[in-house]
Amino acid sequence: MNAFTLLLVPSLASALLALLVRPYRRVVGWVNGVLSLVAVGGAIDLWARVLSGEVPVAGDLLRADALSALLALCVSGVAALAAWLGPGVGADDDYDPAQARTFRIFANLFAATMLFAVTTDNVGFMWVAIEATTITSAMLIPLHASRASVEASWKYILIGSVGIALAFAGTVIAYFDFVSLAGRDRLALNWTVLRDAAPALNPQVMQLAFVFILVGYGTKAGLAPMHTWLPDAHSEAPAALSAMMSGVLLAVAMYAVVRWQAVAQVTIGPGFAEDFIVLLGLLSLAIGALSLWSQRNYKRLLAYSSIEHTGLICIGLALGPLGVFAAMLHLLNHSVAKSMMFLLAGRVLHRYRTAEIGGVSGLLRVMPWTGGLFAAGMLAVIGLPPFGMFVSEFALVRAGFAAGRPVVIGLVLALLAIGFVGVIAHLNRMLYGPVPTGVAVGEGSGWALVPLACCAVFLMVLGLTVPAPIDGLLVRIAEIVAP
Amino acid sequence: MDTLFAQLVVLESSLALLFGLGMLWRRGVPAYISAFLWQSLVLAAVAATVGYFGRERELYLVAALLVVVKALAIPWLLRDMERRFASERELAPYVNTATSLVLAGLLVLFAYAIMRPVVAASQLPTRTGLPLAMGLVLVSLFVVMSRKKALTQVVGFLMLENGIALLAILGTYGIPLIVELGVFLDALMGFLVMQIFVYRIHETFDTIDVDQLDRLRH
Amino acid sequence: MVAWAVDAVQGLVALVLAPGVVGLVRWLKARLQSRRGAPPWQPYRELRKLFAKEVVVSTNASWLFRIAPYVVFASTTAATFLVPFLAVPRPLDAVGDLLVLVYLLLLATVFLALAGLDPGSAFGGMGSSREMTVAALAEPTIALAIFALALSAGSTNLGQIVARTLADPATALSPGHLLAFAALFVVMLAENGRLPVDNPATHLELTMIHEAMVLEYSGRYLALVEWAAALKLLVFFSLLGNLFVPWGVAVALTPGALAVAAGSVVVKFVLLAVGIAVFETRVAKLRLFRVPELLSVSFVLALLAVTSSFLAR
Amino acid sequence: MAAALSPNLTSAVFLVMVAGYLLGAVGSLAAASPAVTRSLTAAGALVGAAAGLGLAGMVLVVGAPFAVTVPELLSPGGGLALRLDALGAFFLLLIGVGALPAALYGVGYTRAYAGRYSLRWLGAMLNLFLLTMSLVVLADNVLTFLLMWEAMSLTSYFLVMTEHDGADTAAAGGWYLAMTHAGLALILTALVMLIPPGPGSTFAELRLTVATLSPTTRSVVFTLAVLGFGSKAGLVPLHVWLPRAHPAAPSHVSALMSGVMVKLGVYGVLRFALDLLGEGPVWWGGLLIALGAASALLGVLYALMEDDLKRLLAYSTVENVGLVFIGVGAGLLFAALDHEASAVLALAAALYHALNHTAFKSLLFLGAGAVLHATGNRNLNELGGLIQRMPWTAACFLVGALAIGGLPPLNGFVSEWLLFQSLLPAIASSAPLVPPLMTLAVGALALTAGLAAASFVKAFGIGFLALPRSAGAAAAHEAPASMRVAMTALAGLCALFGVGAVVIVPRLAEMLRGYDGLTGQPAPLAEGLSLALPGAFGGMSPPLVAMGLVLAVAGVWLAVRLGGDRRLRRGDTWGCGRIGQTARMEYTSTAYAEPLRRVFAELYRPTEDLTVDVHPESRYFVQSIAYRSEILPWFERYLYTPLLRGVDAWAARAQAIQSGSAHRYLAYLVIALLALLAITLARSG
Repeated sequence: MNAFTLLLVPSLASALLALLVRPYRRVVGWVNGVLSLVAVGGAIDLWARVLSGEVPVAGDLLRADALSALLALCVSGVAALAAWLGPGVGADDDYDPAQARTFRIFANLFAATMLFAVTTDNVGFMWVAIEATTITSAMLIPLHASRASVEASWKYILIGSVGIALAFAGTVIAYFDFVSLAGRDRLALNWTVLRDAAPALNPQVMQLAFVFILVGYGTKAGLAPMHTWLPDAHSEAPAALSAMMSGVLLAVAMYAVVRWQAVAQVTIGPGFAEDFIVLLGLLSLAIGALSLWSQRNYKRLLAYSSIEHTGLICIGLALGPLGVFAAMLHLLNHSVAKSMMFLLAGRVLHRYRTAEIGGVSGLLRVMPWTGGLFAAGMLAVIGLPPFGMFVSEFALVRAGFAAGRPVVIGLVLALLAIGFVGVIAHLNRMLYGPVPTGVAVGEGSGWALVPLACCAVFLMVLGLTVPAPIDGLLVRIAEIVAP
Repeated sequence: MDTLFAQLVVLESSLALLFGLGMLWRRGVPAYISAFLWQSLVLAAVAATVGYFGRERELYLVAALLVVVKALAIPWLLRDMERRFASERELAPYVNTATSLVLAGLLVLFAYAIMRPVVAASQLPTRTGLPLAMGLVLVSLFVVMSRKKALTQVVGFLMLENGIALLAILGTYGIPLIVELGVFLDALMGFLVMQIFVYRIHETFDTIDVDQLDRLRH
Repeated sequence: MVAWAVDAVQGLVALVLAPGVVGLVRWLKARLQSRRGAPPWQPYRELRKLFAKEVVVSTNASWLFRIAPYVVFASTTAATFLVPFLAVPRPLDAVGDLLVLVYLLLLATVFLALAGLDPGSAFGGMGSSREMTVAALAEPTIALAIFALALSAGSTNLGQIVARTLADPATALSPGHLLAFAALFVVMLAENGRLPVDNPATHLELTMIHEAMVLEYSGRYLALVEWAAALKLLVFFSLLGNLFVPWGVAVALTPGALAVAAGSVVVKFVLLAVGIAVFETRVAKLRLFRVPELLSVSFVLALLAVTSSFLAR
Repeated sequence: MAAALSPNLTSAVFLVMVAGYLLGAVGSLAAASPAVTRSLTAAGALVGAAAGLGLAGMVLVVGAPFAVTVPELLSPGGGLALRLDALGAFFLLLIGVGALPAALYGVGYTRAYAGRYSLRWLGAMLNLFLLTMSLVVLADNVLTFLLMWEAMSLTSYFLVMTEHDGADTAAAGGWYLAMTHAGLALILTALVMLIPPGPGSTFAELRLTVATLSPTTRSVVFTLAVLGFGSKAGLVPLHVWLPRAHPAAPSHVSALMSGVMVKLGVYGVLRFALDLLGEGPVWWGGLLIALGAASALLGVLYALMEDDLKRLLAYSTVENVGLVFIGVGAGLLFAALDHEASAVLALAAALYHALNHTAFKSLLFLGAGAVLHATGNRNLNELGGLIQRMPWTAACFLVGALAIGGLPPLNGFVSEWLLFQSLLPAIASSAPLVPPLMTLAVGALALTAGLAAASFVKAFGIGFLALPRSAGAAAAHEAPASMRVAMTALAGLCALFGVGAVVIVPRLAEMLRGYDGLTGQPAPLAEGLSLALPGAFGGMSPPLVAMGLVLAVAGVWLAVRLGGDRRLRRGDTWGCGRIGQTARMEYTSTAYAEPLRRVFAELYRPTEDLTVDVHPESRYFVQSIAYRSEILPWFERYLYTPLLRGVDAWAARAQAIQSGSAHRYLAYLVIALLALLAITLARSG
């Protein structure tokens, strides 16, 4: 019963359960929810162990340091949200039992692969797990068979697979670098081994490897210009899935980039990796922010906002230890805020039947609580004070100046301002204004809002202070990534 | 001894690259499938050669897997799909054949340039094949990018995986077995999912021309 | 204690003298236009008549219309008390300086403008709008003229300016002073509704500025407003007279010096009245939208006055 | 005495303030009926504001120290650090002066909101707005300041959006939040540039690092701060949001925003110029004076042309902020030229005008709110005759109008007099280029004063006097008690601040001691009842002037009452013999401003269209005349529209990337890979 069983087993079990047990749909739904909470418990236990200084290891396959603990918590948390608020649980959502069963199977597999990716020590298996996430999530995008969702899923699987293949090429080249130095070794692909051998590795080869890895995992993280699959996939997928994808899949891909950055920084020395990371980060921030400006579909608006914030996190990684602290805090904030927003967008879509911003007005009057949380989430996403993003953006700007990159920070602030103005104009139109005809007023299934309200409160807490356990975790991550 | 081993490996790698270039030249889908089949066989041969000369027992297992999965199973599935959509000949690709072959040549040259430090750092006899492997990777990227039909894009993607496998075998005499198996399983699963999607595209759009898939804009 | 007494007397004398000065100007203009004209003390008769007449107030007007004359008269009187007629330095200097004086006159103008609007007649609105336009455009000229004087005198206190100019007469002829005098002369014409800007004797409602605002007043209210207008003219006369040509103003509070001062003040007022009368008979009324050009000329004069005074330092 | 007031007393008052506001916010959210909500909102705000005033008084009058740090909160920024120094205390006082009447006023004003808008949300946001404003002046480290600053903007955005079904409220809200966020980006950069490499970022540490910074960096920081805080204060050209946002908010919120929030922009600039950045070059003062003069002049010129009462008041806020910045600029200029006494005078004049503006602008906005509450209309062309129907509101509005017009004996006159006097020694200074700049500044100041008087004669005259021009105005009724009490209190304050200048101004000068090299021997600014200025440039005694005026009016009234005739008869207004005076014969506000529109035609570039439709039978009988005149919005057309169009172009280009073709997407990926590989190749050489 090592630290990882509580984390990995529940999602696999519920996937299996959903696969085998076709009748008793409601019971399976409840068991699925409970198991997802067990996974969250496992993540918290892992977190507590890491905080107490221990580095839990299971054979030479699984290893969890601070970075893994943070990601594990994010993934399991969002997976639990998706389990409780996804298709097949609410009475009136528009998914038939078969679709709900498919969702439950693949969503749990999706969560399992992500958890495995962040807790494995072997970079090879990390690649296999992330490739598996592509496969499992691709199956769910066309849950509602429509021309748009098929198109979105095809582009997702094609671009995702091509991108991830390049990452494997990078992994192979890095492994070659190790082999040509210390000969073949069974544990060569373990991250700890690679990191210890890093100073002696050949810098030019590692540069080549890191380029492939950055482009590969960058595609999965939605960094520009490899981001093109993201808006289509997130706007066509079911709300719960896009919450998981936008919230944590991008974070897991960034986790892979961070792992390799830690190795590459030591081998190649400062400057090389940071410059490329800042370049791609700025590009994604620019494309994300500018696309928010005249966007007409609110789910795509949230998708582009994910691209923008992933770009921000990416820039943070290149700004030294302070930057990594800010980036990881921003990653945590973004996961919580974006998954909450997509789930709320799902409710709005269910009520208004249209994803067009023009079609939604008087949201505060139609669904006061959902509207209020939607507004709070939107304000959190654009970095307004009571919420955590403001503090992490401040820390990022401060790290930027400390790392001596004022021009980059100037660009970042300008682009964030553009994104801010874009979102505000749309938010105004959605929240206020007359109630459109044929839209029922009233909250509907209210209990689903409780977890989302908890997310909003968590964001507000992160806005006012960074609690000691999270602060401790983030400081440890900064030590790992940028010693 | 090593010179024979090195020459044999370079011969087989260049054969694999030639089959990749063959895809750019031919127009019909059956030709694509047969090119992929032969390429997988050559790749299995490379694995066996390195296994024999480099005394790596595991590579024999890899070679066997390559033959069974990539030379037999996948081409059979591909032919089955091809029969289903026989009516759709591959339309003129985005780039006409002459320019795409010139571009492929340039990509191989570029591969040589970027692999120079890798070849320098490697002491293995198979190091001369590495640029060819990278060339195959870049060419297959170009193929995926420029084909119009979903089916041909899938074959291009499979060719990309072959290129990377070749790179792995030449560079490191094969990555640790467990990981190799995981990669193989992923490749297979990926192909199956793509296959499902091709069928679904055919159902909803009743064509597999990816150009029709452009409704999701800005 | 004597100083306070002299100040009070000064103020009261000015109060009494004001209608006479206006009567003198009208009489001189009549003579220049070869008319017999009413005698200079005619305004006193008008005031006595008006104080005895019954007041007719418009039905639309509110309480503001009825207290406005008192405020206008009071603020103009306060301004008069600040101006040094006979002796310098004066205890009232500590109470207010040249800026305060200007603002008191602006207070009177504002209340008059509001009273013009209250009855709701088109003429009152027109007069009030034009009066406020002229007053607003005259402000910068007054401020810069005051600053020109203050720079050479080292303070905006009226008493100090007169004393300093008395101390070294050379400054009186300095370019700063002369330009400031010219600027203030134009402002006087604008503020008091004299000819080039506004015709005090006109009966055509559409051409009036000052008269249009007081069209609705009658009886004792009209008396107060007319008297206040006369006082305002006197204040400007004394500004032009004593600040720029201070000779004769008593420095010591001896009866002899005061007598000389009184004499010199009367002479200055007569001279200024003649100057105004001659100027008004020679010049025709400007079209309303040429008045801002006149005021911008005076602004440039004041600007040059200030620049010459700080260049000369 | 300072030692007697131990720190925990000030902390206690601070806690009462925070508790008051928070309970007000929570109470109004939780309250059941609208009436309870309104009273709880007011109660919370009143307690909080009173405690704020108390705290400010303790720090200002007695100099009791107040500083508290909560390390757990806002840990990335070094904890929540609060400290109240003299400068902060003055602005806290200012917040109290603005908040008390506004809170009381809100009780009566928001009764009409019961059905249409959410009273709970309005009450909560009002209390949080006041709390965050108070904490902005208390903040003592970078993150606390930025957090409270942006929270203030957010809460005020929600207040602006209260009447969300208003025609242009959404646009106003959008403009407002966009501009303040842009301002925040500038302030964030300015502050972060001063943060030392170490972990802490309190203002004390910032002051230490400033010594190590090069003059150019300090100038860059200063310019960023002026632009950032200038956008909140409404300095031209960053003022465009102010005439949109303030009128859209409920009137007591507009009073708070115009009267108080705008001053925090001034506080920000002062915190940088006086406290953080230390001694600066001459051009810093020059820049502020230039911006101030431009804002003053353009603000009043646009106020003149406004027919909407609240927009007129908003533009006049831009003007008065310009006046304050002229004073601040003059202060900085003198500090750079080492004329200590003049520097203190100019800064004291600026702060005094800021305080006065809070009093009379809040009064005017509350008055406008009462008019809107009674007639449902803000357009001056449809008001009139309110002095008979709303005598109390009219009287208070008149006091406010006279004060803002700078007329004796009220506070506006005294602060304008002080501003003139503080600019005078500059003209006499020997530094190059300063005298001509100052002369133009004095010219601009004087023209602004004149035009302000004209615009408020128009506002009061057309708005309140003569006959009502619409049914709404005719049916007007006096404002409820709470609104009247608030307005009367503010009117009293206007008179009190005017007469009390003799006490207030020296206290302000005393308070500025110790900032940025102003530590010289303090020259007393007041002797006995009159303000005596250093270098004896001029003297004036506000109490005596006021007393003189009152005595004169009473004396004249008595004299006429005793001597002359007392008969009075009502009759028709003279209309050249035409019987039956109607409201349509009165001057409208557009007509009133027409002469000045013609005079400043170069700036306004008015476009006039006159449509006369004639009686069908004969050409000579006119049925109706419609006259519309538009003035050219310079800033919107030549500064903001091109900016927005530029961003639109870039946004279109960014969206062209998502063209829908899978092949192009793959091409982007491959090109990115090849590009990065090429760069690696080039760099490794």
